[in-house]
Amino acid sequence: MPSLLFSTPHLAWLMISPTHYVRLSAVLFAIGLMGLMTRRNVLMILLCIEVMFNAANLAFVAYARAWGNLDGHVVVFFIITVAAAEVTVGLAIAILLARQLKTLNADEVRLLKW
Amino acid sequence: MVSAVLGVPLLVLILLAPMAGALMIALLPEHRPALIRRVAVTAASLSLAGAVYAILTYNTAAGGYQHEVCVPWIHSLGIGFHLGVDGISVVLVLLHALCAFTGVLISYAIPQRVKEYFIFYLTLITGVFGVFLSLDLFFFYFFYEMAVIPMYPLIGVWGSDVKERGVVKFSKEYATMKLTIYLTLGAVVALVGLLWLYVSAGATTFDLVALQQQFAGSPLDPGLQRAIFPLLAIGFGVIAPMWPLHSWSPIGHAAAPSAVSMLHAGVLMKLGSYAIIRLAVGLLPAGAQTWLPWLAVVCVMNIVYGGLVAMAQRDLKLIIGYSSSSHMGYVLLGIACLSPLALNGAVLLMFAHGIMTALAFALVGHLYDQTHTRYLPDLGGLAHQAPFIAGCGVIAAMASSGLPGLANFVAELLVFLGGWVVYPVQMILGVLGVVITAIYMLRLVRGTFFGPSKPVFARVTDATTAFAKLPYLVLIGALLAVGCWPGPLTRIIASATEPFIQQATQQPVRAATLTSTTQPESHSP
Amino acid sequence: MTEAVFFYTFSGLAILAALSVAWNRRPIYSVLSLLVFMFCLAALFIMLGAYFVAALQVLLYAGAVLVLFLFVIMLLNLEPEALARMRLFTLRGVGTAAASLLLAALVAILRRPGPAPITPATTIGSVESIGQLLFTTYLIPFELTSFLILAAIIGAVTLARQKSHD
Amino acid sequence: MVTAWLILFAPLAAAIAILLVAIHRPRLASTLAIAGLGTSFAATVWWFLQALHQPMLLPSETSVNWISLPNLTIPFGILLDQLSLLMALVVTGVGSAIFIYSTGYMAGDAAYSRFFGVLSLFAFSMLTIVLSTNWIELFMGWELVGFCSYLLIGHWYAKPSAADAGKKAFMVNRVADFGFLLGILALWAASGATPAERTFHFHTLQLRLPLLAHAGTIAAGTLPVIGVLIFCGPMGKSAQFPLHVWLPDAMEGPTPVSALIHAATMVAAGVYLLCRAFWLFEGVPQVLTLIAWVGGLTAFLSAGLALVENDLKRILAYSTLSQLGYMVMALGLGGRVAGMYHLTTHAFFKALLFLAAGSVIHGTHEQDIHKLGGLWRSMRWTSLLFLIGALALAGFPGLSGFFSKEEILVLAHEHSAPLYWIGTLTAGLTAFYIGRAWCVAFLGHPHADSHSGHGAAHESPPVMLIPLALLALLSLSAGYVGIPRFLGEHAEEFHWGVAIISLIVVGLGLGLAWLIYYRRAISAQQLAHALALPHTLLQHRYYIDDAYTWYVETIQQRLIAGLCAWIERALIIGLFVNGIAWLTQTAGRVLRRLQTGVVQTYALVFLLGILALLSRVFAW
Repeated sequence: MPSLLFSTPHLAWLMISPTHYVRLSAVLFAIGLMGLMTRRNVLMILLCIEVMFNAANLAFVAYARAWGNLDGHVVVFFIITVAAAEVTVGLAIAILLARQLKTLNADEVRLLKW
Repeated sequence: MVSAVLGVPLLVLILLAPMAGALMIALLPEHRPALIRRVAVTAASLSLAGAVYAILTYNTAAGGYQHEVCVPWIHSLGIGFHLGVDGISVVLVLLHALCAFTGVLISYAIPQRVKEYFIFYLTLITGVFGVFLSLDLFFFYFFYEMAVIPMYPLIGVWGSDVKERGVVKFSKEYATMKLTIYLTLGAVVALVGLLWLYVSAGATTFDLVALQQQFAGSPLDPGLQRAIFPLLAIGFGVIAPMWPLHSWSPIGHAAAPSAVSMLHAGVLMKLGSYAIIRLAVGLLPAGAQTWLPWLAVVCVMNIVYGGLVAMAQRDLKLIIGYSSSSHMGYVLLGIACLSPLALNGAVLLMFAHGIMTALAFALVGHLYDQTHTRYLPDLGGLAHQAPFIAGCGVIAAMASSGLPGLANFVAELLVFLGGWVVYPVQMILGVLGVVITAIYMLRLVRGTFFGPSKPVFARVTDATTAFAKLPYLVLIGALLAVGCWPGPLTRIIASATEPFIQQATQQPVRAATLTSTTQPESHSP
Repeated sequence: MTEAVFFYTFSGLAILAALSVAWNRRPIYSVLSLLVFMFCLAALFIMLGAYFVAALQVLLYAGAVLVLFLFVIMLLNLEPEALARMRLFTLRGVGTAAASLLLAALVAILRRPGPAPITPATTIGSVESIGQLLFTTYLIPFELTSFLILAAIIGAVTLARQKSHD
Repeated sequence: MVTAWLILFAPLAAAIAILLVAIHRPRLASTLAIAGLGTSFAATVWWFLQALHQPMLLPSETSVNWISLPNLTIPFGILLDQLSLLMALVVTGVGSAIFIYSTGYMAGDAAYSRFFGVLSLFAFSMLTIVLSTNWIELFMGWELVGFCSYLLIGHWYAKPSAADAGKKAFMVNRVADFGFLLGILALWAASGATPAERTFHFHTLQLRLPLLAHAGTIAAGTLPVIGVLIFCGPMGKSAQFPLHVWLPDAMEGPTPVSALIHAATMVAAGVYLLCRAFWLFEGVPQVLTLIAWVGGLTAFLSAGLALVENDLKRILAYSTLSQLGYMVMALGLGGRVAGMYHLTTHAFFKALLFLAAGSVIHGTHEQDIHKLGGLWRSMRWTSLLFLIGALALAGFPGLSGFFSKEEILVLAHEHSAPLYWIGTLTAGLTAFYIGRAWCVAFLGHPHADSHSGHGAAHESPPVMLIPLALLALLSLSAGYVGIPRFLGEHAEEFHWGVAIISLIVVGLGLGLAWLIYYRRAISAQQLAHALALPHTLLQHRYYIDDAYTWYVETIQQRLIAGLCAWIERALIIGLFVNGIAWLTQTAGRVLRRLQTGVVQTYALVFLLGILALLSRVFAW
């Protein structure tokens, strides 16, 4: 797998650089995204979003490391804040859905249709 | 020459008095309609006084833009708050001030939501003043939109449906949607043209005077002018209203409350023709020379077709609405001739038609308030109950059909004289349009005022008090004054149109030969 | 060499956990997988010198957010998810394909030489240095986040409140 | 020159004063109106006497600039020459008499003040035509008299027929003025090469046009076209065939209006215009021929219509048409003096006839001649005065009408045989129909049916009779005061042959009328039966009104206007505007399918968007 994905020179994969972290974050992000696209349960969708948030965080921190400043960390701080807010509201909506529509299935929730 | 009243420059006073009135009304309590009306009248009178002062002090010998006010605003884009009047706009400012003043008086009949009504109405008034006064493209457009948008609530809330035998033909919601969509679309098309113009001129200034000077020295590429001109002409032509983009206007007039129809047909439509004169023809002379013959053809459609459709109408306001679109054809025709006389006529006709149509809508409004119908076959014999209104109605009809002694005659005559050599065929059809006008106007007067008294209308009352008569008398006075003694007004207009046409008909000259004498006028039929 | 071992361990674990989050049919398992995932990431953050972030990660995510998820899942007493029906199969397929495509694109982009030399520098994500940054350069955004959270609280309360007026 | 301005503006001042202060004070209104026109009359007389003493005083012109622009100057002024002075004298003189008469006739009318106000305005407008120095000024007066006529015909607007008649009069004149205005514009355009050179001024044009035509600046066909177009104006105003239809209907107005406007002055304005612009027509003989024939036909055809008419005022209206035809024919034959002469005498005797008819109507409230009868007994003065007018109209020797008509017939005799015979025949018809009217209405016995109506027939008050008497005096004497000589041109010689033939014809006409309608020696019914075809034709007024009604209602209103309204409704609003709206809505209906409501769809679209952006930004 790695040799297919990564074209660094031989043995370079043992020298861990921020690039590795960034690539890892890409993979994690894609996994979260696939989950987001395929899952039907609203809670699962929210969980997948969390995965994607964290993947992004990883990339930020890796780049902060690479460029030697702390701005990336601060951004992660903000992302975590946003994620917390998002989860709070998202879960509240999920509860509301379960209570009013008796379902958490995203396919059945079509209030935005037309 | 900047004249100021109590430190406020004259034009700023004219422009902002209605706005200040609107703001004051916004702060007044809703349950004091009398006070609200008084504030509105005061604001409109201030503007009127300013406009009268501006036209009285306009120096025809000097010409050009006078009473200028210029405050730079956004330097990087070249936008500035630049006001000024020349012989064309000073006349239109007076027209608007008259219509606004009388319109506010007529608005006394508005029964509900007085506060909101006057806020919108005064905003509309400010917008129209702004267009006539602005010498900066940005503000020109800004005020143009400001004049269009208040129409939407004014018609939608305070308007009335167009009915025939009690059946709704067009609802007021339909009318106001149509009007707003049309005018906004037109404005957007014009905006594209304006921005294109701005960019091709080097994107340094929105200032009209600066642009004019720049183009006088180095005109835009004629090909480019030919491309931009239709955008401006059609975009602003929508509000003029140019055939076949006119269909919003009669319905809009018909559905609007009468004071709004007065401003709408009286002044708002002139924004279009004014913008075509000032921007399209003024800045793009080469484009104008290519496209104006086509405009002349369209105008004739306006005149004859509009008149014929008016003949077939049965709703009083629709008749006047179509007649307005017919008469605006003369204005556009006067512009299309590109001759000083015809342009004089066009500007004077904007004035005359504005006053006349404001008068007509005020009268119809009075009748509608009293009889609750505008359907011609239902009406009749109203001269018995309302002789004053009937008298005014006859005068309005006569003004519309170009009776000498009233301003419209002079204006139409000037258009015919100026255009006779340029577009004889169009002029013949134009004169035919006068005959058509007489047909439907006489029919309207006959059907509304004459004939035996109808018992249904026994309770109809005339305008009896001096205050109720005031708006009609002001408008008729203006029509008569200009119609009997057109000399001063035409001289003021001519002080602007003569140099204007000279510049517009000049062939694009190279910089090297710029110093040579001005070329003779050339008419291209 | 140690770094490589740790990196591959934690990254492998993180990928597995992420996959488990995304494809586990039982929500409760997913949440627990996410917990693993969070800790792996925290470890990676420490390896990158982002101690403060790592602490936040454990405290906020593992401590607060996941607990919230657990609460909700238990509150709603969820059934395992049924298999996707055919009707939205296309959507799922296209979604997966598009996500893979995105991955491919990201990888392809990352293969290109980066915009700046990625050389490990010695920045330590200490609380003090981040605090410095937060209360100087990012003061206004930082303050604004409080509004965001306030809004989220109000929103959550409003949404989830039982309707009392009926 | 103040006096000259006084002629013009005294009536206008009166009109304004009535509008401002006297609209609710009838006595004051009529006083003001009479004072205004009286002042005007006095000023005219003053000028007339001056001119008689010092012929060099004429022509005299004064003007101010009404419009003055760099490229256009339109003056507003007063031109006094023999022609305008004579016409002004007729207008103010006859007008004054009619104003005084109206105080009696209109007494008690609800809109008494308005009547006098409009009448004053009319006098001003008419004098504007008469005294104008240029085409635009003339056109303004021309339109204004039409407007006043509209208001006065519709004075009793509650009557639908009156309101319709006013509308019709205005409309027909508008149609005619369409041509007239085009003619004026074309003439202006032909009068110079650049806008600044062009002019409306009569005198300048008179001098310049022949030069321009000679130099070839004006294209060969232009002047005849201009001539025909300008002749459209008189055709409408002087009600020549086929635009005559409005004049009989105009009799719906109060009788003084019929007398002043629709007999003596306004309808004569067309003839006056032809005289005023005679220099224009002189140069285009083909147009003159057209004018002569139009006049001749009008004279003959309307005399025919008068034969079968039963309404007293309408008989007089057809008679007016016929006499106007004479005048126009005279002008067409080149007889400027003859035309003006007849215009003057006609103004006198026709005003007299109308006012006498008005007196009858005032006394009996009836205007159908068959319901009248025996008025000779109850209204002795009126009958006598009517008789004088009738004889003058018929061309009875020694009365004014005789002289002026002879002039025209002599002229026709010299220039065109067919027109001469038409004219002579018309003279016979004239004598017959006026004889018929007089015999039926004034002789015989009061009609049985209408006892209630005019059982109380009474003579009119002196305030009405005195103006009548004055007019009668003028009708008797106008042939002897040398009007042609005042006009300063050569008049036609008296021609014994023509005179004798016309006397015979007139005698025959009067005699027949006497026989048929007084002695009843010949039955009118049998005569009508025998001449069934012409009789039907006449009774239907040659079907011209029907044709116009059909045209206006079917072609103009229903077909043309209806078609345009349909295009507006179906094509412009329906197809074009609502079509675009429909297109927009349909697009919306189709595109909203994209909104599935499934969150993940949106996420997918979002994702695809990102991919597209990436592919654009990092194009491999």
